[in-house]
Amino acid sequence: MIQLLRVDKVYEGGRWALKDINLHIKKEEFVFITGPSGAGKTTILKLIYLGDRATNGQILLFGRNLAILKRNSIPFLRRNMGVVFQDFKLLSDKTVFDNVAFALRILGTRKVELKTRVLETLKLVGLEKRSNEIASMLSGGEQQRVCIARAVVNEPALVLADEPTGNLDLDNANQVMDIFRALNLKGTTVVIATHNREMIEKTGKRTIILDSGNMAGENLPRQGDAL
Amino acid sequence: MIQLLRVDKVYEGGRWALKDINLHIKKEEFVFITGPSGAGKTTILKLIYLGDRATNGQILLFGRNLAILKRNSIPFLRRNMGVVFQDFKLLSDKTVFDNVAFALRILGTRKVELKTRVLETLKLVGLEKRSNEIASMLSGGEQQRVCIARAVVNEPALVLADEPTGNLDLDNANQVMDIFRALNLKGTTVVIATHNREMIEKTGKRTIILDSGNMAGENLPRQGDAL
Amino acid sequence: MLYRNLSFFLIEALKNLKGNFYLHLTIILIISISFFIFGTLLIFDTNIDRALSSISKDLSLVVFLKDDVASGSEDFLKLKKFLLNYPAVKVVHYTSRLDAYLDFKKNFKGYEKVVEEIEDNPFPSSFEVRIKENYSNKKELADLISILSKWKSVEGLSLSKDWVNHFFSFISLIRMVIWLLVALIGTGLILIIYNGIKLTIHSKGSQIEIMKLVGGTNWFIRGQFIFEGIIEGLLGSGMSLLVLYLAYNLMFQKITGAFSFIFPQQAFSFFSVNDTLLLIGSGTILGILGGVLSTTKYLKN
Amino acid sequence: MLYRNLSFFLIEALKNLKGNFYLHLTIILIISISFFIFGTLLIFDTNIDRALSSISKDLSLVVFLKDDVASGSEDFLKLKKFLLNYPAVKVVHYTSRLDAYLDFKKNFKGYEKVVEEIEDNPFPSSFEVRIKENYSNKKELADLISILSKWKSVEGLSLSKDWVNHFFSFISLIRMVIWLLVALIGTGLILIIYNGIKLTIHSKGSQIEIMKLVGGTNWFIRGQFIFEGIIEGLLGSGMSLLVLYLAYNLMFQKITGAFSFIFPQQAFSFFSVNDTLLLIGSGTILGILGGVLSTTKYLKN
Ligand SMILES: Nc1ncnc2c1ncn2[C@@H]1O[C@H](COP(=O)(O)OP(=O)(O)OP(=O)(O)O)[C@@H](O)[C@H]1O
Ligand SMILES: Nc1ncnc2c1ncn2[C@@H]1O[C@H](COP(=O)(O)OP(=O)(O)OP(=O)(O)O)[C@@H](O)[C@H]1O
Ligand SMILES: [Mg+2]
Ligand SMILES: [Mg+2]
Repeated sequence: MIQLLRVDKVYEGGRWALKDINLHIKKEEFVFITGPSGAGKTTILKLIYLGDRATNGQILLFGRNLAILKRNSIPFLRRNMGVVFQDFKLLSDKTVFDNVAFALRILGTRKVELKTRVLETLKLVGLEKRSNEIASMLSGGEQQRVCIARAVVNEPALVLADEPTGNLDLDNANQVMDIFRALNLKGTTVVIATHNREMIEKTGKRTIILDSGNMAGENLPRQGDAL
Repeated sequence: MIQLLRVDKVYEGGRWALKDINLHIKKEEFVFITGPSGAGKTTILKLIYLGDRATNGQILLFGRNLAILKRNSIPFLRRNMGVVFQDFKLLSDKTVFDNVAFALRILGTRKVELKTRVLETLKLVGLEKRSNEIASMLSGGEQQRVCIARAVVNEPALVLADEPTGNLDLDNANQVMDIFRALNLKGTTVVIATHNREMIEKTGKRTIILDSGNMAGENLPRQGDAL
Repeated sequence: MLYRNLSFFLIEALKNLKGNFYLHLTIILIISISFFIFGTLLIFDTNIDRALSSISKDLSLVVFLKDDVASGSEDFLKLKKFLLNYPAVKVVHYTSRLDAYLDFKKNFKGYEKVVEEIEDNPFPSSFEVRIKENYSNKKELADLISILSKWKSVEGLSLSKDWVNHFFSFISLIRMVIWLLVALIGTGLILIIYNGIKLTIHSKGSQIEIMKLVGGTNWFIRGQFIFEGIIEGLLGSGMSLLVLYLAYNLMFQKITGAFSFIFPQQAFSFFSVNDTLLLIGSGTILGILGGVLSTTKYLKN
Repeated sequence: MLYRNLSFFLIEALKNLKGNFYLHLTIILIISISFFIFGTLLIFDTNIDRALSSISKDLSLVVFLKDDVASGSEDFLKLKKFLLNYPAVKVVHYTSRLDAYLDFKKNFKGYEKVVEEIEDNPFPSSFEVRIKENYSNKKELADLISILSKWKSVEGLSLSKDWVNHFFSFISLIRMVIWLLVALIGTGLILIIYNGIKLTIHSKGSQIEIMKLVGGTNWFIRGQFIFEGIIEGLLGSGMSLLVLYLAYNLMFQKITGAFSFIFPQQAFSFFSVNDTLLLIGSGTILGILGGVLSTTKYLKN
């Protein structure tokens, strides 16, 4: 599904955010990426959803080489992924409903189906009663959940989530993890970047550890769990 | 130091964010406010730093009644507080240094002293080498630490921190908590809103629990600890 | 799906217009004022141009008669007949001594007293002879002047192009200033619009960014901004034409009055329907271009 | 502390200008173009106004002489002396028949052939008599006309206000259009600037918000925005004056040529130093106002 081969990322200004990263994430896998602040977690996800290009190395995604991918193929690739951004990236003057619906509208989903699915997904994150409120008026945790709803509403083949529970209490965090696990069981590949050790340990999935842009280690999934 | 008497907050649109809150935080106290997403944590802090006014009830701060405070006194009141915002609120096109220095510039601090203090504070949060980078280019956790540095750089009488470790790994989070504790020992009152139970338990301070805008309970500080 | 998208775009465009009210009001006003200035200058210039092309052909010769030539006398009739039959002559208009006196009184308000205290009427009677265009440079005209200057009832001649001449150089000065203004304002407007678009980009940049990250294609994202542009362009050009038309109607009396006094054969007119449609059309195109350009930068990568 | 703040404001203002380049370029361009339009119209209007106030006083009387009156003859000298001594007369200028013929040739380009083929010179010699201003409505003038119309060497008289009259009504039309433009553009500009400021607020809103939350006083926050405004106003008005001056110099030949042909006693001139300073001053004030207003809304609560 996702393959990183000797990937470097050097930002303008010369900061090495990633150094020689080799990584293979299989289809239907559930993977955590962890590491201290500034380790490069967000950067790895960014390279995968094509928010930026790698400085060196190859990235294969859905069997395509991102380094040579044409610009106008990007939107179609992205439609197969749902991304939860660390800073949410909600359309701040639109309603909760419109934010989540956008991911379906670009697919040309019919009005009735669109409405049903958006409301169903909002229910999953506990925001079904808030659908007509303006996104920027929600609390931090509520915004984060809208972002999660948008990422999963079209049941994508790949979900990338960056610190998806950073603003959530334990109950809400568990609920969100349940959503990801359920999707994963239905066949979605899930990659979560987080610093939350508790969550990682509880879930017991494969975990990739970064430090200052280097691969610092890897914990294999607990026995008895799926991939 | 801070007294809330029968405080309600109803947002436009009719949402009750706080209902009949009574709260007394003493000078030099260290208090956590916790509760699930949307409970009203951010709203309480907002009322204290005068980002909004209470719908009903009285709030006393530094011995002044916020309900009748004149507008042009607000800036001077705020200079005695450092606030860590849940969404950081950094000046995104300014450098890390300028962001932290702003809190000192408005006080008219001299250039040399200003520079020393800003760099010292950045060192505390582990960003002394990043002072000339543009704030928006930092990682999520790094931005959060800049925000913390700005809140404490002028050693205010009161620090309000909203989810200050939501984007930080354990080491960095501990470091930040150490900073708050050290300030507290020097006499600063600290109020932290967080959903992080682990951190609350480890610190063992007085904790106020909110739920859907109501006071849902209160844990007193562990024995042997200061206030 | 196309219909679904179009109606979505329109709705989003209207929401954007409402949400970012001042930005869009400013853009509409800029478009509108530009069109207003261009419109005024164009109306003015077209009218003057048309009037000039008619007036410049009207070379006329004034033949002053001796005081003792009465208007029905043999000599008078002979001269009139000669003038009317002369090949280069287009129209002949007679002004009697009394007419000349009254004309003078009318044209020289404030000098009535002067004239009234003059005992004899000092103004001669005259024929104003308008020359056919294609004769203005020919031998017939020279001959006519020659003959007339020797005619015994004729006291003097005057080729009445005097004020017209001054007038022409003045008008050409005015038109030069107008076109200087148009050229410079035009350049400036292109810069303003270009930068206004860059500004729009900045204000819309994060929205566009997010839509792209969620998988929107370029044209899907552009859709609503193009609709926004169209609405802005239509409103902008429409408003300017409306104001222009109202101003025109309000000032109609004064403008046409002053205008017809100078160019009696020429009515002062507003844009034709075609021109109006053209202006509104170019407003719309400007809007579409704005929408496309403003999104292009953020859609690049 | 004041000095420290001022230099901080200036530096921040410059950083803002650089950071938000297109926003500020647009604002500067809008200010600049407004000033340019106003400047052009003002220069034009002032010059015309000045010229008109001089020309309207120049009522002149043309006294045509009979063909047989030679320029040195007794009658000629007597008439000249009479005119020079007459109380209402200011200046007397003689045009011989040959001069009149040459003048005609010069003024009627394209008709030289016509004139050359005329055998006798048809143009009479004349005295142009300029009347003193304060006499233009008095009995002396009427008397003068009376006397001259009976004078035996005089063939005719003409009060040369004919073309000036047409000219006046045309100029008043032009000036009406100019002031209409100024009024409407002015209104529009106030709207644009007002909305431009609202726009600035939106783009700066979050920054202002944050500065306030960190404890900045209103005037501390305003500081840098006011400096921004001053820089914008200075650049805007300065640029427009520069362009105007360049245009003026570039077109100088043509403009002054056309202008002096119509108003021979009047030189076409640019703004005075005072006016220039006034314009730049008002640009600066506009900028300060913009800076203050644009921050006021966010500073309210
Ligand atoms: N746009 C950028 N320009 C320059 N440097 C950047 C940019 N984005 C990130 N960096 C730097 O690259 C490094 C890795 O950043 P990244 O955001 O991937 O960290 P992270 O692991 O997500 O950290 P966090 O847990 O704090 O979110 C950091 O040092 C950061 O400062
Ligand atoms: N500006 C606003 N307008 C309307 N409603 C608001 C506004 N800000 C917050 N709310 C609502 O008030 C309630 C309390 O919000 P608040 O931000 O205080 O929650 P919180 O405890 O900080 O939650 P979180 O842990 O998610 O940050 C929420 O339901 C939220 O949607
Ligand atoms: Mg990150
Ligand atoms: Mg909150």
